[in-house]
Amino acid sequence: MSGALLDVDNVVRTYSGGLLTRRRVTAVDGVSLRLDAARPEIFTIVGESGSGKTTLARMILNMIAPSAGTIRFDGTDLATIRSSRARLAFMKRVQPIFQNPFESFNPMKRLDRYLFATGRRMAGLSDTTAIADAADTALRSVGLSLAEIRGRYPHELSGGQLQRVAIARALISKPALLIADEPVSMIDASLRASIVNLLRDLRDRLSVSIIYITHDLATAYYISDRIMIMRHGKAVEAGDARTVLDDPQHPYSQLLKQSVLSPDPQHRTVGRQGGSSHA
Amino acid sequence: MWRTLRDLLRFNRQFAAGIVLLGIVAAFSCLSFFSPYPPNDSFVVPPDVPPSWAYPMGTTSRGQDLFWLLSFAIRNTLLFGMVVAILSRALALVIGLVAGYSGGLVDRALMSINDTFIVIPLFPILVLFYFVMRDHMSWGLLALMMACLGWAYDARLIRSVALSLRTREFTQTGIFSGMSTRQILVEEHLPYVLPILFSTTMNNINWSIGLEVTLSVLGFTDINTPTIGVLIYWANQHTALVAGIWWWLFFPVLLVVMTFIGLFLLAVSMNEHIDPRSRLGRS
Amino acid sequence: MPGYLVYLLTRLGQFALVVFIGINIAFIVTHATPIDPVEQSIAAATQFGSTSPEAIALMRQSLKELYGLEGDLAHQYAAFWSRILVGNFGPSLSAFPTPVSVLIGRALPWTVSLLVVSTVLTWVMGNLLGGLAGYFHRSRALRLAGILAMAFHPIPYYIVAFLLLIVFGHVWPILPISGGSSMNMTQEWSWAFVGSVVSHAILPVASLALVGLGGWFMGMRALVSNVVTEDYVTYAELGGVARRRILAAYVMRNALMPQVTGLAMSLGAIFNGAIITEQVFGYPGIGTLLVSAVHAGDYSLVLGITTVSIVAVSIAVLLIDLLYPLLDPRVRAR
Amino acid sequence: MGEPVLVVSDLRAYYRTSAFGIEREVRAVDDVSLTIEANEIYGLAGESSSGKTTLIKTIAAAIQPPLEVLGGSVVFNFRDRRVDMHGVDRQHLDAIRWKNLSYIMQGSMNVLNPVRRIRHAFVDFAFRHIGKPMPLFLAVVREHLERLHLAPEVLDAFPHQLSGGMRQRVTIALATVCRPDFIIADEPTTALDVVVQKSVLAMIHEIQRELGSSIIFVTHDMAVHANLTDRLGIMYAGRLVEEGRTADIFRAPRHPYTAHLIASLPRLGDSAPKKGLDGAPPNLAEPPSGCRFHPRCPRATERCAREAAPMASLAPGHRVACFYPEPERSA
Repeated sequence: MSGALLDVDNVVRTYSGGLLTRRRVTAVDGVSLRLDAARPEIFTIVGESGSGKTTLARMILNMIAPSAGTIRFDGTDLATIRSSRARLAFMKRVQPIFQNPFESFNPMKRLDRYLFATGRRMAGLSDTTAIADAADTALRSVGLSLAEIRGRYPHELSGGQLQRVAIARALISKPALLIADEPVSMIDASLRASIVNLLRDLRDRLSVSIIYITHDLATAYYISDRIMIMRHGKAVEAGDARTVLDDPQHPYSQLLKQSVLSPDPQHRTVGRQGGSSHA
Repeated sequence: MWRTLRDLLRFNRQFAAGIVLLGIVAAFSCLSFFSPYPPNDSFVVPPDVPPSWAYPMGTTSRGQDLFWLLSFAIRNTLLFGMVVAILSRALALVIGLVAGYSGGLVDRALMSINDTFIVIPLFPILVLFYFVMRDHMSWGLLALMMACLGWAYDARLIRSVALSLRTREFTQTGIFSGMSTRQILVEEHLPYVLPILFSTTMNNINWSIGLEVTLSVLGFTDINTPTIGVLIYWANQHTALVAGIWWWLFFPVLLVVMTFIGLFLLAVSMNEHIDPRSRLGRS
Repeated sequence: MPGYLVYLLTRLGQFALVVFIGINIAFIVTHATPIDPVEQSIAAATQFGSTSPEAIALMRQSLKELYGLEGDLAHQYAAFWSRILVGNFGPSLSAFPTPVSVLIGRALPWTVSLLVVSTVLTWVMGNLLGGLAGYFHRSRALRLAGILAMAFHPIPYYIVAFLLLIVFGHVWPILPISGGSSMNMTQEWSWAFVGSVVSHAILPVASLALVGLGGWFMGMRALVSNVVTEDYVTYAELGGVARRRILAAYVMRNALMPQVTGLAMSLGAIFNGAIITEQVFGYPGIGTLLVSAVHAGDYSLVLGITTVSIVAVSIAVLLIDLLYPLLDPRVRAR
Repeated sequence: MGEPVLVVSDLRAYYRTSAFGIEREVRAVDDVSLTIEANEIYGLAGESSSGKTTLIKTIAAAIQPPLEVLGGSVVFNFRDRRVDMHGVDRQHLDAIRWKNLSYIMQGSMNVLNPVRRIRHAFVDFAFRHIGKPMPLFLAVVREHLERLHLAPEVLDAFPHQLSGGMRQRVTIALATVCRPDFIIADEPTTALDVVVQKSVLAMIHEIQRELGSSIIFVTHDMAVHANLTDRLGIMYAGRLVEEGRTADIFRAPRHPYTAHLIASLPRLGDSAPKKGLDGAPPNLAEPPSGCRFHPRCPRATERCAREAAPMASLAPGHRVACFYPEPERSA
């Protein structure tokens, strides 16, 4: 089918135990999903630890190969990407954003080094000023500028700023798809909203599709267009985010939704009703 | 780099003490270039003279000025240690980085072989080697042999660092920034491996000098090239201790012990410095 | 497969690999040299006396057999292995016609007991003191111990043994400095003989311990200072658990596990040290035997000792590896 | 209602380090005062580096260099005794630990000794306080586990054989077996999945109600505070900036920082745009002058840059450290 940006078809990933053990762990078990090239969206994969959501993301990023099933990006089967040139061409279009912004950059190196490397190798720029311009443009689209970042080391910036730099770096090659694995879970609450808003903004302004991976249903509700709920490697429910989260059908989705704590003392989901403390 | 060294010298007493000890030893070994006598000439001075102004470290029963002879010996010993260390570092670095960065089956296979080399008692093998080579034994050959046998422990250390670096997120950032594998290994990972490499180098020099001294003392090397071990060998051959020529043993042992402790102090202080976060804390 | 069985098989596999590679190194060392070991041995064996040409020819023939230099390399390799698997290294050349296995069998108990006593003593003392030094890191006495450990540890076994020999043999002669027991005594189970064996073992054990102690001390101190920052130690301290209990069952217990692995990994080096120490003190073990075999040009004995050393050390490592699951429940019950 | 169980007055605790000749002073806790009543769950909220972890370390008298207490006091009024945590020696502290004061730490792998069975943890921590011979003591422990719906067989397990949620339930049982007056809970549900988190919170709530202990519950997760705590203190950059009944704070936060935190909370079923906050929490080695929030504060004036507002009561039981608090909203 044409028009698919990403087509994940029934992928499976198993890990074998040791050399001698027969134990096999199936991390992802027959998951399919499809993103439309014409309609940029935020597609959220929700799951708890061990649900296989991170393994799925790593397969889409072509960091690990599926044990079965195919993943096509822009019509190209990821399994056929072998040469370093093809890999670069793929990475130019699909970029990751990691969970821990403090770990995303080598603490002993300057941040701009990653921006410039991406400009040179991924965006194919050779002129120093062109690279600097591309880095600056990307940084400005996340609310920073090259002047603020040039020559700085990771420990000089806050988690929120670092995550912005990580997003800017991913944007330099003008990718069509970002894979963001728990991008806000390590970020302080006061900075979290602006990163989440930024992702939404990128989808609208730069027409980037985003696969957003999280365990947090509330932010998922806030930014997603579509959602897929995973458990034990399988997709238990998928569809329009509002529809799924407002009225989940699968028992596990229902349990997950019930477990979300409401940030409202008037409607406690745990224990006694609010405000009756000094009785 | 220079700032690190300066800070270490100023604030780390162990490092400073190690540098001072090694500095003395190194300076002394440089004196060999000004020696009035070639190292292998004997009976150029009166034998068995105790330390005096004319002969600061006395003379040997073979009529050699111990001061100048020792300067040659320590130079050869240090050189030996460095040759072994450099050769085995190359092996340890390649095997450690490859095992750590590849992971999986490659890692397991390499580490099995690696653990084997850690466990095997090397001394009998070196003795066997000497036994077969006999008069053809030279210190170059011995250095080569020891380098081939002495990389394993350090390869394991380097591998464990490389293994943890591989799973760090910044490695992935490097990959998705289009950096090549070589670039990632050299520019991203090497800075973490270098301090370990340095401290293992010191330990490895210690190890190889120790074994060389031991083999030489037993006469299991080329006994015509003066090293600290060979010096002690000849002193024992002339029963220097019983004859009361204590200086013939005292000065070589003093010098080599200074070397050992100096190198060890550098390795230990470097180990403390390895945690890169402590380095960042200062900037 | 249960976890322990997997562990067991892995360790057995590693054991087989160590023996295999070790013996191969011995083969390569003896066969990949440009020098003719037969002529080397004859030269060494005949240098101190005139030997008739017939005797030399005979010696050459038997040496060729012994070295396995008959036939092509593959044949030699197979012959090498078959001799080793049977444990037959032929007769000793220097103590002809005593078989090499008898000579080694006579020396091995001395070396094994010296090694076991010194290693156990050193390991236990080093870990105990190092553990205390890591936990009570402000104690002056333990800091001093740390400095001493640092001073002795880097010095090779030979030099330390030699220094002890000078101090207790010449400067302050209170201990026997040579042999495994007094010369004039018959080997029997009497107090006098046992006492003599013990007093003769003091200096060799001490020199092995002086070097080894520092390594375990510093290793344990570093491990403990890491373990004390672990959550379970903090938690026990916040829980008011008795200090001695925390030190023993929480801190030392957990820090000890890597030290057991460390012991297995350093047995080879400790064995080297024992060989050298024996030679310095003329202790009637494998080390002294090895050195005299080299001087006598006794190839079969040297090869036999090398092989037995590799196998013996691997067995000791295997034993420690098999004890490890007793300490670590995570291996036991996976 | 009697005396408060815990009185913290003007507490100051700094990290003082000197490495490579450079002196550093991190003002992790600066002039914090608070009281906690009997039988209440007091929530302590704040981001990373807000000083909340340091504050509870100081309350627990778990002070290790480079952390130093420079001023103020921490006084507990337990059932049977009154303890000034920084004025008594270790023996006194050991006597109250676990009997009067216990802890629940973050539910990571490492709170329980990995090489010992769970049973030993109970013996080590609680045996001396229960004062019964071993078989009877173990019977008490079993009974307590059953009350918390845990199978007594967990006593024979090693920590690695239990799931993360199970380990956390076991530590809660461990922390409550001596029926302490006061429990310090430090992010006890942070590492857990949402389904497990909810049941663990329910367990804490249930046992608190049964024992009547007081709990200081520390977490950065505002939704957890909303569901569990009676009163809430908000820390920012080493200072307490707002304190009040949880319901009041969520309904009408008065400090601009709290107001932002609560407004930006994502809620299921709500996709209205949320505003982010510029800037970053300050470096506590060089905190800003005056109010430490002023560089990021939409309501800040010159005065905020000059002087820090003291905690002041705006309503009964509701204190705020701000010169220009948010207007009160009626319920």
